[in-house]
Amino acid sequence: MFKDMFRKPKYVTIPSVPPAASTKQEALQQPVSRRELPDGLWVKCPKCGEVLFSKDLEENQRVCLKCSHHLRISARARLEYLIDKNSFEEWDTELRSADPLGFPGYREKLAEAAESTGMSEGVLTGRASIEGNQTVLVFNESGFMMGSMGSVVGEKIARAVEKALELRLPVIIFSTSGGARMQEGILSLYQMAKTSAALAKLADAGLLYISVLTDPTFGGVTASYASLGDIIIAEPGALIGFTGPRVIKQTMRQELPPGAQTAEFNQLHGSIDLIVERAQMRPTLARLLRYHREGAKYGATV
Amino acid sequence: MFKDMFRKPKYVTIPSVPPAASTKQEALQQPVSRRELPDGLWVKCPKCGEVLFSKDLEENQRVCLKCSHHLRISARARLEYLIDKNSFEEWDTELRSADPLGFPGYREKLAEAAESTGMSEGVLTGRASIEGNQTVLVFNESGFMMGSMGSVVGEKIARAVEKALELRLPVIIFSTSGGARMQEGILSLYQMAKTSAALAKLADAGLLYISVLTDPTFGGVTASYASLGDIIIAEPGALIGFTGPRVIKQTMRQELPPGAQTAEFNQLHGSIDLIVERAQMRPTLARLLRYHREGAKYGATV
Amino acid sequence: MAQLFEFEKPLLELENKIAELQKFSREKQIDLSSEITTLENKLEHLKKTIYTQLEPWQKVMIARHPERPNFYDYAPLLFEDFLELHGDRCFADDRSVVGGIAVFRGIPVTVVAHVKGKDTKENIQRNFGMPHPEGYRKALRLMNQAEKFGRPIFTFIDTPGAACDLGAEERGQSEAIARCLMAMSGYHVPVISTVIGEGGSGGALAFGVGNVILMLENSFYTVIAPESCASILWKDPGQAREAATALKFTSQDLFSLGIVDEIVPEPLGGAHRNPEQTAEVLAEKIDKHLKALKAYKPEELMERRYHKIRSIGVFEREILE
Amino acid sequence: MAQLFEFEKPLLELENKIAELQKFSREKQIDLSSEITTLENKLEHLKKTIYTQLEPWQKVMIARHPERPNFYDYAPLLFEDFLELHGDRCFADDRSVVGGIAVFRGIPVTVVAHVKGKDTKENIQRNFGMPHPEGYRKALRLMNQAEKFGRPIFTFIDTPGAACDLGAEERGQSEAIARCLMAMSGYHVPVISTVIGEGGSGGALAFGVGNVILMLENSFYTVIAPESCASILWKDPGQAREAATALKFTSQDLFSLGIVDEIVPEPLGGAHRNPEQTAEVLAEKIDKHLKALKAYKPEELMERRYHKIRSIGVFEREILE
Ligand SMILES: [Zn+2]
Ligand SMILES: [Zn+2]
Repeated sequence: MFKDMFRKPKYVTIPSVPPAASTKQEALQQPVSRRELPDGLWVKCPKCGEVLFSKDLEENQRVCLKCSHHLRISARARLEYLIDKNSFEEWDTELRSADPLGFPGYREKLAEAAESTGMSEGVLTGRASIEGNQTVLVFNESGFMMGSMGSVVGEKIARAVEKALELRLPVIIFSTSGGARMQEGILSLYQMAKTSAALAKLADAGLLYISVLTDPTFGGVTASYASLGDIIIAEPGALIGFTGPRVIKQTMRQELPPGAQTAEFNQLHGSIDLIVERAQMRPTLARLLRYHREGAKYGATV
Repeated sequence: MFKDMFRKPKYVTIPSVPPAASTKQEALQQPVSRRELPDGLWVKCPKCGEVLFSKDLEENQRVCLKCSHHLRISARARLEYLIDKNSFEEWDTELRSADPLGFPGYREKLAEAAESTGMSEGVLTGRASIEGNQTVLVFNESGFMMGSMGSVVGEKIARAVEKALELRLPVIIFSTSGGARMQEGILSLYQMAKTSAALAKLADAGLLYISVLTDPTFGGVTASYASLGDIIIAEPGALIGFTGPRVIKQTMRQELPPGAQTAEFNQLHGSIDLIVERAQMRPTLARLLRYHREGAKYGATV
Repeated sequence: MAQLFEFEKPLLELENKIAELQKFSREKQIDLSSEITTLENKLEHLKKTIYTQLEPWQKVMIARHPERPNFYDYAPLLFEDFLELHGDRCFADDRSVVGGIAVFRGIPVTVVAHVKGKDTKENIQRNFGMPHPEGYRKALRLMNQAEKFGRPIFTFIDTPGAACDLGAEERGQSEAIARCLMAMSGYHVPVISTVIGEGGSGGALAFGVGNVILMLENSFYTVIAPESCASILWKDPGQAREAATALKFTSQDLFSLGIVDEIVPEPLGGAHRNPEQTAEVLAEKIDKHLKALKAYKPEELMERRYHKIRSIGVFEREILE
Repeated sequence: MAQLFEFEKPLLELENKIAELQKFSREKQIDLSSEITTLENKLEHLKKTIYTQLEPWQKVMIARHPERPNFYDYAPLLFEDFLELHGDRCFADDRSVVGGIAVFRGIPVTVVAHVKGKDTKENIQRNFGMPHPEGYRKALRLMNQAEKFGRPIFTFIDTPGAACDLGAEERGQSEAIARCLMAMSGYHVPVISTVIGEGGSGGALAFGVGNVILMLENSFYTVIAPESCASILWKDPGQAREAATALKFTSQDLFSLGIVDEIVPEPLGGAHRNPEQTAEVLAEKIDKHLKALKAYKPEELMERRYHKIRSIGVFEREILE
């Protein structure tokens, strides 16, 4: 179904996922994507090797019950864990990647990604409330071509930020990405500038932007919107950087020290405000949103 | 004469140096202070040991003819070398240090400093032109209690900056100082805040501030106005830092690497825009003033 | 019990004597209550005599007392909520400077503070409360955000001074301090600075450009450490006691000089005798000043702060004939 | 003579043949002028054929030519005056980024450029033109000053990409690049960005948020180096040539995609054949665009730049039933 879509030249029509307003409810009742539900009932922790009952793992927000390793998680599952029930209004679901360079294999990769994630692109945008605090929300989807940023990802983020400006709402972006999407060449590169420019306008308007870095966040995404938060949060152990560890190893011709490019390493080096466990993400974000609520401002209490 | 002045309780009167408008000419005809003219005709370079004919040395702006070492120089001599002839209008010559803490030996030290430098305090402020470019100028005098900053130094600088704001002129400050003046306690410390606050207003008004660091500049002066230049220039080899080398050595219990805290070291570490030899200071400053002249602005040429 | 200084020994002797009498009275079933009351009154009188007549050097000792409450001790007492934020976004997270967002009587505020360690290990982590450039830059980043979001800024000063090592010089310690001074002077939000322990030179001043400057009674705030002053002046750090007097750096001195707006009284014997009480009094003072500052518009807050700082300094004017 | 690439060899052969004939004609006093003219015409024709039909990979080779002029070569040709300024005021002076104030046709402008070295020693100094965080921060500092003083900003892009070592990661390379992007989008002065050689990924883009984006004819500007692209895509860096074609990164490609406003023609064979001529053409183009930008007020310059950047991207819209 998705494959068909990408073969058609310009405007295509698909009736099902992602949902128009009417199917929103349904989408929310599907807390985790196919990808995350293993075939069996057991999942092996990629860090400590513990074999976990998959229902327990899901209930623990995919944090290993033995070693607290934060397993990767889909955009929709994260949304679920985070927001007030049924409060999500999704935006710009109709945008689809084109293949502007005619890049070898790109349309096939898009179709595969859509198929395996059930998403139309590598980002989910919209508004929702967290403990009653309205906010604009953006989630990268690591399963969609490694969460890479092409024209659609950039456009959806820029639109979400501009919408936040219009609504005078804060913005929270959960990043996970391999970087700019090579298959759209220079167009992908300039999405870094585009998202950063939109965030500059948000900052000028005095609105809050919280960036949450999750495993892994690299390249053009780290070097644009992900690093521009008024407050930058990371999940424990998340790998975060510009250049990937393999390339650094090759260039420096030496092993990286243990723990290099983890959230903890980044915090030590001043890049990150807070490391927050997944279970604490919702209350922490709610707390920050409350601190920055217009009514909470000093001037407003006079 | 100066000693008498400092013993009087509040308002004192001295008729001579520093000059009122009428004696300006005379002051300018005295290019170097007593301190710098050695008793004999020969001066030994403190760096290379070369014995130099003092007239040659003065003609070379007190830069060693053999090793190019920049010897220390009085505020008035520096003014001479720098400005268009007779263009200096000195400001706030009537301010004198009090002894607000009743600090042991302070009044005597002030009197000695006045006596040996022929200056009323450790700073000279006013306006002048450099190659035809009007500018506000400030010079620390290292001979006056090591150029330390007490209430008068802070006040004169703040006034000069405020005057620049009023006249919409750039400001150039030549620093040389051991830091805040201990004998005025907390009042000296807050001169750092005072001068920085005045410079914040200047920056807000879009006016240029050039800071020139000369040997030595340390402590509270480096940690306030001296480090706030839009452009920061240093003389070659000048020692510049916050903490003096002796204290660092004691604390770190190790020798400093050769060249630590020199202008060159500071430039390598990103603190300094330009290292400019004394002979090139006038043309370089003129060039920078021209770049920033209101009429030279892009908008102004429309 | 808290570590005692030499000048506190007479109190200890008296306390011990009272305890002895009480024990004796209990064990032997002899009524000594009138003797004990007399001694207790005497103790109370002696305490007042000693603690209200402390000379500057004794205040230095109290301000540097290893058990003196630091910002982390006060935070839960002053604020309903405090979320620490980290990093200068450039080089490191300096542990000698702590900052974040706190809720003070319902109002979110940005706080920035020096923090010394409580033991050797923590002191090494926190460089004995002496910030590196990244500490000032973290503070600056957080204060700039307070300005952006219209939050009042509370700073808490407690440092022997700026770091004195080569790394601090290499990374532009001077510039980092100067930028704090410049930025703080321009904020449009209320800035309330409180010296809670040691206020040592430029490292302390970096957080000291407040609309209101408060000092805990036994804190001090100085252009130079008394030991260094004595070294320079008399080539003898042993004369720190004399330097402490000469430098006029106690809360009373700074109040007289017009730098400090109000002194925050401490419990007899110092803040460490009763951190809760100290925090309570401090909170009241801060609340009072914050409320008073509400009378001013953002632009006025900035201008008033400028004029406060601008007018610091004492000098004479020569009358030219 | 400049180092020659494989695809330039036929030209060399022809040039040699002409030289031989000339020598022969001179030595033997035989008139071969018509043969020589024929060959010269053929050479001219061949040059045009080769250089106007370069495939992307050949342009990469020219853009990376060791003798390709860098910013330092152009500066004296483009500007009446150039004063280099140093340092990020925080950590270091990064030599892979050069910036300062220049005078362009009477107007002071701020310039920021990547600079590669001309030999191994200089390349080590300049990290092969790959900036560390302090390079972007120096540029940001200088560009912020341009904004303050109302000076136009000219950037010159010439880098294989951002530094890829642990130090760059530790000191926040990502943040430094992102800050450049954010700040550049908000300036109220004209920003003209020119790709003069390699435009490699984020390190290049950091200086690429211009009102006008120009590219020298044989430069390229890419999201990823062709070698890395080939490695990822085909597990074979040897297929860089194919990747170079697939990535659509030549000046003509970027012009077609609407990213680049104008292509700056180079002398036949590349800028290194005649830096003076290249600079002259570039100066004319810059002058033209700078003059055109004078039509806009500061606020408009900012908004137009925003909309230029904002509108980059190609996508489809699904029509929901
Ligand atoms: Zn595990
Ligand atoms: Zn010499």
